[in-house]
Amino acid sequence: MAMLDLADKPETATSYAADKVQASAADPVTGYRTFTLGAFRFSRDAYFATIQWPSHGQTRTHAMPADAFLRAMMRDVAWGFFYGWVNFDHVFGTRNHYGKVDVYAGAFNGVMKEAGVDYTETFETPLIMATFKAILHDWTNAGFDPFAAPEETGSAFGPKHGENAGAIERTRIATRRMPGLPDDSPLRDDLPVNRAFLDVPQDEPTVHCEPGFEGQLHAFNLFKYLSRSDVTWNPSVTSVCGQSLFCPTTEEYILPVFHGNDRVEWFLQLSDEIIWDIGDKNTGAPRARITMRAGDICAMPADIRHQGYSTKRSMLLVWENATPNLPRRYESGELKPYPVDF
Amino acid sequence: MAMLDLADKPETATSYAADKVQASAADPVTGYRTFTLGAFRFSRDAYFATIQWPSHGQTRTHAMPADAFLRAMMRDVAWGFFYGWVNFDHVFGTRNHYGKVDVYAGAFNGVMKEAGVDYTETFETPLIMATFKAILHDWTNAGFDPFAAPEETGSAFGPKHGENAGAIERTRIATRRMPGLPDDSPLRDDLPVNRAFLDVPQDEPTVHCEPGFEGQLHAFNLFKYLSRSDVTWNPSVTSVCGQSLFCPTTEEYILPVFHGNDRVEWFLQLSDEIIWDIGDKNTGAPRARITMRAGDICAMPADIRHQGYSTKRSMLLVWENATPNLPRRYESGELKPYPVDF
Amino acid sequence: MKPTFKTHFGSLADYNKGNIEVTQGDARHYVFSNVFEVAAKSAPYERVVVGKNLEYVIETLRAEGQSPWFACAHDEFVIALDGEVRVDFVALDQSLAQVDGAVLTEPAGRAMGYVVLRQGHQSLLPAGCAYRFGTVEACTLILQGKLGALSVQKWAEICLH
Amino acid sequence: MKPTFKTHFGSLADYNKGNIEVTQGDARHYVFSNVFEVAAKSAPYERVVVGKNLEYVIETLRAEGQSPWFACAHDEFVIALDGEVRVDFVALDQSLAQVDGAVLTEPAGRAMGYVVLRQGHQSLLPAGCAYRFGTVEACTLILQGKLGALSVQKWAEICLH
Ligand SMILES: [Fe+3]
Ligand SMILES: [Fe+3]
Repeated sequence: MAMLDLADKPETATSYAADKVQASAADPVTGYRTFTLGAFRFSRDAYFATIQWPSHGQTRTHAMPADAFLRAMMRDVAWGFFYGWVNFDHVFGTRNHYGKVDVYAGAFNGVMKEAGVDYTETFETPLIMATFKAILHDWTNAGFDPFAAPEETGSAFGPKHGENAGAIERTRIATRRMPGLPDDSPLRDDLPVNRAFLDVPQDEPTVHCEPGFEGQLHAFNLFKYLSRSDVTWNPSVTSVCGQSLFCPTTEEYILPVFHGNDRVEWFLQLSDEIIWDIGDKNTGAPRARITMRAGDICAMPADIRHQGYSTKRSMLLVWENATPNLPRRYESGELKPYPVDF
Repeated sequence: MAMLDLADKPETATSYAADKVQASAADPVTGYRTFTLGAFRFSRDAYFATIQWPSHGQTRTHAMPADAFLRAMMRDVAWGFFYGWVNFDHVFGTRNHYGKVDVYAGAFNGVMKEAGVDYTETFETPLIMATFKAILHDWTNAGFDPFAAPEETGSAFGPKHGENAGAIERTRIATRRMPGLPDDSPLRDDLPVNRAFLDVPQDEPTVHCEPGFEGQLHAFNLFKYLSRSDVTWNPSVTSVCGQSLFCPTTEEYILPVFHGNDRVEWFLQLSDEIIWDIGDKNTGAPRARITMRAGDICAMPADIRHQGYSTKRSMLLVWENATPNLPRRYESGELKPYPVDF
Repeated sequence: MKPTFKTHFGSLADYNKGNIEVTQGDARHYVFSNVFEVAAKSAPYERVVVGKNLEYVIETLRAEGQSPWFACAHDEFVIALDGEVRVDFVALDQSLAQVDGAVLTEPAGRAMGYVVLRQGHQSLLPAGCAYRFGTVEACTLILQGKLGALSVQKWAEICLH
Repeated sequence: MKPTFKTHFGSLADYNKGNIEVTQGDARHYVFSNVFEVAAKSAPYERVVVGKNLEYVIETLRAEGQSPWFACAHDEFVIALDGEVRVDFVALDQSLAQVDGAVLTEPAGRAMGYVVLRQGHQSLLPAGCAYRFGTVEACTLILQGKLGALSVQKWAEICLH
């Protein structure tokens, strides 16, 4: 259903394309492997992840700090390539075609695109998923959790030392209707409350069912549930109304990607404050800066990319729409990029 | 003489404008003070430095991760605002007019400039120096050294805890001719060799003077001197030929600023490798990516901005030209932005 | 040093609306409102649409006193943002017409029970049931559902532009 | 884990030139060469300009055997990049014409002494003295000075474009 719910499926994807992952031997100095995916080459060293691609017979190169790269790739993998564009930064990213995925460099950077030094290649989802997971496993050192806020994890830098499969392999059970219902995703009562949410009440709603209606009413404490999230910038579904998905998440520091959606997405700020930098989806040129505080709700139009900043860990309700064929309907102009005319 | 040599003068500048620094009381939650400089407002919290400025009656806002902001501001202060433009990132920065300094937001960002949401204000050098130093002092926590490579220092994040005046107040003696000469800047024999340069030979050249010529010949081991640098991305002068200054420096991780020079600058890579991202000076649009390895030399034209990446700590010889009135000669078109026609 | 954090939730009486700094384009396209402000300025139990994605909506309601009975042919969900609300449920004897969104009803059927929600609590409003809200003190609800006959759209009034 | 670092210096025999990936503009504007490559392909003690900033230059020389005597009216500086070189100095009896850059000379005056530079060592070449280089094995020098009669500019030959 929702791309968000693919989070529990990569294992499968990895297993059936794992034999196709192209990896070098570990570098004798840094300890890291180099990976190739089509014409893309991915390498890392003590500080940087480096991406190379061909352009007009030349090799083009782009580097990102390894921590930023791993945080972005962790989201891309966990989200199953999500909706639309996952920009790791202003140069590199992926675009989901739901079954296939584009990997691009410079293709959504105004100047690089214009200069013709961009490159895009399309891969079957299982192959890119297996490759990205292999990169995550090889490049994530002991003590670094790419899902965690910087204040809550160690450094991603240095030569290869250990691994952190536990952080990378967190799996999630897809929500069908609402967490806590029978045969649905679990609540989070065994997870500890995050240090930034120690003041969030942990009481549960009263649910009283008349005889004969046992189990037909259901309620839970959503804020408690969110206060126990052990990851940042990683939405998960908490209610499903047809194709309408409430996907709340807890946010701290910087959203590791610039998300360019292929549909309209909405944000409802449940607690604290997030600042959003909004850029043009195709070129990255700045469009707006939006400050959202508790109770604020706004739309992310289908023609922008967005990156959020949250200093105090905050609760954000992301509202997605999983209606089939939306990308085509927005691209064709049938649907306007913004949701409401007034 | 060289802006580089102002490094030992900020103390003076600070002292005589220190009473003009506009600072709030410490925030009861974060512990940090908020500063104003003209119409600019600078605040920080656990993760971010936030800059605000007026535009068309609205307040515009820009945030940077606190570590990146402090690394950039440390360079701007240590370099005495350097030559030309010191871009903290794609939005905020300073431009040196040698006696006065512009502070700008968006003025050298193509889209923001075009949209008219940019702002520039000019300050007397002592006032901005005193303010920037006060910000550095208040916002730098114990354990964080803004001059150090990330692998060599602690985190900049969190609420205010302690300070690190020692790191910020490193002073440098200006070099008149060559370090180690009588009445000139000292060598670095008491500093330890950096962990990344442990294999650099520490021998000294043989200097034999005939009777009567004692002290007239002079040589030293430059690589040894550089191997003992305790800072990164901080050039210091090691030879002076008229207005021609050799300013070698050791580099690790990312140059914390995008430097846009008001003249031509040259780089000679002495060891290892640095990658330079080159952008248009006025808009920031990408121009080139230059890989420099030991022995490579190249010019940074006067119409670009540059930011370097060095994974292994490397030795870079920055070559500057302190000839008076160069900014005017380049701006007027008298001098071409690049140094050689061929 | 151990920081202590204060989590800021909004409420009808205490909210601090954010803002948009536009560089290019139209602030209207972000359809920016604040659910507490909307609830504060609306009639009790007016189902004001604050988010719309094709046929799907988020509505905000000021819960104040007793609401009428609502019923809906599909699942809806309610979250109490800033106070206590009781939701009573009735299992309807007759099945509802398959239309989007909630309708008003005079429920005929057996009482299923109730839930009491406080700040941050979320309840399922199951398809085919009638439900009504009741509060002692006014508070803010958000509902996830579909655009229906009771949905009130007054974007120009509520949104930044 | 304690990393061990290997510092890479270049040499006449072992250099690995970088490159330019141009997005907009002309690679020539970066005037990009490699001093070891230039020295390797030049005549011994040819003063090849690899950097020029108005009247100031960086020259690279292949030091090989004995050089002629040079003299200069202003300070110059030499750095040995990849091998051992001896520099002999003579205090000139007569003062030099105030021109930019080095000139060839047959020095008349008293020997001042010498320095022996190895990899990474830098020496002052004081104004008004004569100096000459001598090596057992060829190596690479860079000189900081001014453009003069002996400076050789062959940019198209040495630079990436
Ligand atoms: Fe998004
Ligand atoms: Fe520079």
